[in-house]
Amino acid sequence: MLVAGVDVGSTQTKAVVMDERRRVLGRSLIDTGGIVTAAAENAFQLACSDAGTTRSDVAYVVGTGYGRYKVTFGDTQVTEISCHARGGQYLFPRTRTVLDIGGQDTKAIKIGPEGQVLDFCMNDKCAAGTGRFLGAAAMALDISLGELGPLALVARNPVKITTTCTVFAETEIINWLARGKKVEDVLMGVHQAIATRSISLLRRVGVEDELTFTGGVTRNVAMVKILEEMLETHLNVSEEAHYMGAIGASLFALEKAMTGAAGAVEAMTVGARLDSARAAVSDCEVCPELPDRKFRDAQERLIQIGRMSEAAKP
Amino acid sequence: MAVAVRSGFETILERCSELAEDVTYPSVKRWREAHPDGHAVGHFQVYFPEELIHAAGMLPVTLMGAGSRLEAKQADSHIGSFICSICRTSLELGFSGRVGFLDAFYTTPICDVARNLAGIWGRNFKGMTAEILYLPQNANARSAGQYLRDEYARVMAELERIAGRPITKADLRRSIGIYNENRRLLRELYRFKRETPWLLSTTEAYLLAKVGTVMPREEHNEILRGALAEIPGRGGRRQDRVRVVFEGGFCEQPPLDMLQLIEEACYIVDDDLLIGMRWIVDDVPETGDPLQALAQSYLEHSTYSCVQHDDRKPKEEMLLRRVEGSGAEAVILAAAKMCEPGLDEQVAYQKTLEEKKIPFLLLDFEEKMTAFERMRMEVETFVESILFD
Amino acid sequence: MIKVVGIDVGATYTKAFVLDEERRVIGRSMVKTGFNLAGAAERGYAEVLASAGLAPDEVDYVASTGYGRYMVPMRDLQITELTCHAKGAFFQFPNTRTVLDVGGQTVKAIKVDERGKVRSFRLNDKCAAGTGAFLEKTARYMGLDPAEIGSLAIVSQHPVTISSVCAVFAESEVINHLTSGTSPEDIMYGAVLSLAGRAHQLMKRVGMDPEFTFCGGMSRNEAFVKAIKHELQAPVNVPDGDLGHFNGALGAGLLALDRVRKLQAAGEWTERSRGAAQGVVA
Amino acid sequence: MSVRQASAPQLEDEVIGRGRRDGNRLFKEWYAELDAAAAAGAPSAYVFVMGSIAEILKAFDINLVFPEINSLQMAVRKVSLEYLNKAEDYGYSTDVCGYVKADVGMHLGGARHPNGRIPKPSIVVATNMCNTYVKWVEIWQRMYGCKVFVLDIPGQRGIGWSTQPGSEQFENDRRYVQSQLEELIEACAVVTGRPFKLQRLQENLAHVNGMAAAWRAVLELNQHIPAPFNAMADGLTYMGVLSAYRGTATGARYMTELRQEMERKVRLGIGTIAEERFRLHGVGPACYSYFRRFLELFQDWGAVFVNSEYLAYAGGGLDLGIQFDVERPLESLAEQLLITGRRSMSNMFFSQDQLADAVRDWKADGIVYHSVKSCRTVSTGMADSREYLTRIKDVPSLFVESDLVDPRLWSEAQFKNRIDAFFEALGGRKAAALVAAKG
Repeated sequence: MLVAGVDVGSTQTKAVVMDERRRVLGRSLIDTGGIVTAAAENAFQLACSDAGTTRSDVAYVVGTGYGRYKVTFGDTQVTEISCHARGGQYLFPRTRTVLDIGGQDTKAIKIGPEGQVLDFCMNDKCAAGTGRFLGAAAMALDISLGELGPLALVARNPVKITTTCTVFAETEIINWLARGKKVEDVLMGVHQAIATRSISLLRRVGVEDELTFTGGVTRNVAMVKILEEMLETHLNVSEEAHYMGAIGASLFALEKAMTGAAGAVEAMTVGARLDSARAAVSDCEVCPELPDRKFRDAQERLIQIGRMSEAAKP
Repeated sequence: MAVAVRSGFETILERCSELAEDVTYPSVKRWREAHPDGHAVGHFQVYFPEELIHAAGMLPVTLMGAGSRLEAKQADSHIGSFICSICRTSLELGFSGRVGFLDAFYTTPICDVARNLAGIWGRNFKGMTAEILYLPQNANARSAGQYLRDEYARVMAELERIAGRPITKADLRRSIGIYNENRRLLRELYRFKRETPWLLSTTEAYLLAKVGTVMPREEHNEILRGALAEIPGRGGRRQDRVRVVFEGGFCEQPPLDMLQLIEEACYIVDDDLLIGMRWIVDDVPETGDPLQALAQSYLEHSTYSCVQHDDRKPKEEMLLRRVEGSGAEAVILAAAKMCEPGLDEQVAYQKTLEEKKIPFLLLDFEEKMTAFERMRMEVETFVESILFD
Repeated sequence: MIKVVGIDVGATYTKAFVLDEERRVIGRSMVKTGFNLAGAAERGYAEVLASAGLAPDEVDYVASTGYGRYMVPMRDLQITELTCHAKGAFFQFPNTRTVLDVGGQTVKAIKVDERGKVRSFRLNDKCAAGTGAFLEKTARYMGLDPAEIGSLAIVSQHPVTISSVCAVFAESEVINHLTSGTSPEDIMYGAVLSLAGRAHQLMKRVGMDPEFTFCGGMSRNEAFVKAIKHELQAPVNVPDGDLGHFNGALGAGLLALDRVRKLQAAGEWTERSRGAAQGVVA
Repeated sequence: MSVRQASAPQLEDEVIGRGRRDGNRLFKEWYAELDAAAAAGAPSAYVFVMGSIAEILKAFDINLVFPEINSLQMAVRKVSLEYLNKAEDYGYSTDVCGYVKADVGMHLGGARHPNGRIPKPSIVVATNMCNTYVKWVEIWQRMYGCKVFVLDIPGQRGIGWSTQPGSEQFENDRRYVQSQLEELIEACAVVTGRPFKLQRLQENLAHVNGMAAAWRAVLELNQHIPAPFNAMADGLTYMGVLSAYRGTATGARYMTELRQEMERKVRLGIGTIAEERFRLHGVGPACYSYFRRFLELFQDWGAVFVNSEYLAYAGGGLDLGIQFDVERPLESLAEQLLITGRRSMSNMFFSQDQLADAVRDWKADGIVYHSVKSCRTVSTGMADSREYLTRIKDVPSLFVESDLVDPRLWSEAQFKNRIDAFFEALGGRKAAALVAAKG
């Protein structure tokens, strides 16, 4: 039996096809671009053909990432936080902390032995200090993302990047260069800024070995090195790091498909089933949106439920 | 290349800037080494009756953040993203072990953040007393004086416990005397800024004053006496610059670069930098009940700040007095990012200055800021708008 | 005949004007700034002299502005772009009381008095959501060339609301709109409107009075001009052609002329004093 | 007025839903009274939910205006942004408390509130429980030149420092507060031109006693599974009544009837949602500009807020079931102000332990920390207290940031993502616990 995970990120969409023995058979990675639903479709399609199969053979699909609700063909959705935790544990079974530096947010996740999320933290209201920061730098310096890391590593006296806004990072970079700073020193400053912010997130959940680093930025040698130096610990980095979310999603898909006592997944789909009950919330004056009638019906329904449960009592 | 001959003033100033801006607190460490059984007690901005600490033979140290010299690596994960920088870096001083030499840390209820800071401090740095000195928030209450005296007595008892020795009335009076002189010398310093700003820049005056927050006042008094003696003989001629008052409800300290870029275009003839050191505006009586005297001076003979509510001191009127008193022609109103009291006050000041047709410039700053292009442009434009005709 | 140069070293372009004492523009140049500001100034200066057919020693006074104003070796005086924009806008539209300048990185609202003197001013807060960069990001994200923004957005019928505070998060908002089938022009104009709204707030904060004059890079974006007019519910002066773009250089040139006149009036105007002046600042 | 005349359509079981029905009506009546007061120019006091001193002010028949509630109402009515913009155009920074700005915006617009006109203040009374109160009152002082009274309530000085009545330290502070109360009484007499009637004060205190006892019981009834009310949703109505009707017969009766309603719901096993899967403890207020959405994001997962710290703080400390000694009214009032006041403003010294107990007693599965930019009183130490609680007590928790009135700080995608992940994790925990239980 085959399952799939589709991770629709803000910049890239990844898909993975997996068999019941948890082996990754096919994978794909494409730019998300403007039409998210299409991106999800294509990524899934490509992963299937990469696995030498057709989508009809895929029993269950879990969508994750920012565009997870745009995976219209998916059977259910799971947040990338849970997925990265699962994925991290799958690739490095002794993982206890996961750091994911993504395109528009950075996540620090504390996980248990089965890869269950114990605690997590994400960057706040703006994209400062996320992977996008590097993109901005690359754009400002007009060099490719791939060159960033190696170049930063030769820095002698890194500058201090203080701007909080990713877009203004470009201006600050230009200012530093205008003031005659070396490109590598500016770049190192950018890397350090991101690392510092990521670590303060990690500290919120508490850094516990082993630490697994996921997301596209894992390919940046400088970032890995800086993080390891600042944290004084080794980072697990995998070739698959990019697919971590999709792998996690397919692992959930597998659980769901082989629906055992997978309580986790049970609880996960609660949301869908409860939507009907939403109206039942006894609402209040401060919330003018719920008319009295609706409220009364809701109460009546709740009273019925109450009666039933009362009757059920011995 | 010939070594430039450096004046006595420059030597003094250099020492001050080294000690005042160093977040490893070398002067405090040196003091601890010289006093193996000594104790150091830290307090947060704005005002604290250091006489109490001093009288117990302990070293008072003011914690006022660390500007851009220390990154809040650990503190950031303990504090929401909407909190001012001085609170972060002050906490970081604790987390990074830089102020491990403190036996106690006091905050006062100047704002919601400072009030909560004591709790956070106590939860994280066990073994260090973390307390709030509850300065009265109702300065106009009949019983405020009595209450404050009692509160000082309470703090004094705690300080006696830490010092392991009683504080006698004589001790207190001696300390009050030393602090009175310190305040007199600081007033002298400000007289120079007001009357001959070309002889003493605000950056210089600031460093000369700030160094007092990390050393015993006796030493500080010597430094100030030395500096004051040198100032009149300094070179420098009066230039055509705008005379401004620099008002910012400074709890969080502006970066030196900010002071300097303002001074490149203006003379700052008065300000409320380190206002806590100058909170009491004339000598505290060295007779009678010293605690009563300190309490009375805090309430009755004090300047103003956005963190104190006192119906007798409408802040905008106090600002106008500061402007007149210093013969300033314009005002630069600063406020620290995320600082509720400062930002609220800024609006009131702004409206009054508009009414009185006194030119002013609004600047938002953060102690940790390092890019000043934009601020330089704002200040230059402001000056151009006054000078260009 | 006095000739002065106003040179505006901006983040992206360096613009220069030569003015004669009749305040006539007798030469102009525009070069990319790049990283080397002094170099850009040199090139801009050389080109503007060439376009006016002048030799360096025929120039009497040079005023520099823009964020590279201190990097102009041949300047006699540097002036901030706010003062220059006010001056330039006032010169072009003498009834101007409030100037709005929207550039790639900063938005400036300037209130001027009846003599074109800066009374009060405000800059956008430190977030790109309030600047032209916000539009460029949005455009790039939809695979559009920033240059197309104006012509595209102008045809929008039902603009969407973009509420995001962060220019980067705005992207996820844009995704949602695109996937829900909103047309690019409506999204683009939505972004333009949100930017115009922020600019309007800035103007309110300087206590704006009519007439309004709109300059800076964005003043050439027809959609943005439309949005600003809509926001203000009032007519807005917009410099013709690229004058909006050269407004800073123009202002610098005009202030340079004023300066020369002042020096002449004070009887301090001699070639020597000028050389000396240059010596002082250079 | 009688609480019996119901406005909304009757339920088959008329006790159930009464709290909401009557709460709404009382709230409307209260705003109507304020509107009338504004028209008549009757004496009015601006006060705050933490330490309104209603007991004394109502003894002078002064109308109470709660600016915090006004601002909150602007948010839930989805109009806060226009008021915020007004205040920001006037000069207030984006970093200033949104409650303050929404209120300033309203006053700049002639004190017209979506719920009706708001009377101008004859006197404003603030405590120091939130330092921003003190800056806020200075704004009205400048606007209206009204009498300002800052009641200073010295907070707890340090960890493990709590003092009890009788101790010398406590008595010093009590004397200070009490003498201020006497000054407040004089001020009210001057402002209203009415004499102080001790008996009225005693009556008011007695009403608060009744209200507090019932309210405490109501809160404790929520320890049942399923919880009879949602502390974040319904709680807000109750809190409104707690503040607006503090020290009145109406308020006391309302709470007693609310208690009856909750007792009945508990007896019938009626919850607030079809299937109560998760029980949450809330720390910090909700995001009122997107209130319904905020609640739904949790309810979609079958989660109910069974308790909320906000109910304690913004409820004026009545959750402690405080009982005044009406025989020594001022002394007793000063005592209770110190006790309840410290529990709110000094919570950074002990919040983590208080929370741990609440989580245990209300059988909560986790804590939701909502840090709001506007309110630094609640938000400053939140991350730290959370860090401590997760580390030491292993209580699952979610940390989200936005604001209570500023819609610009809300991003649903961000919120949903974090909330979903939180419940996925909680679900995992529960499942694991189930498996473990099965053995």
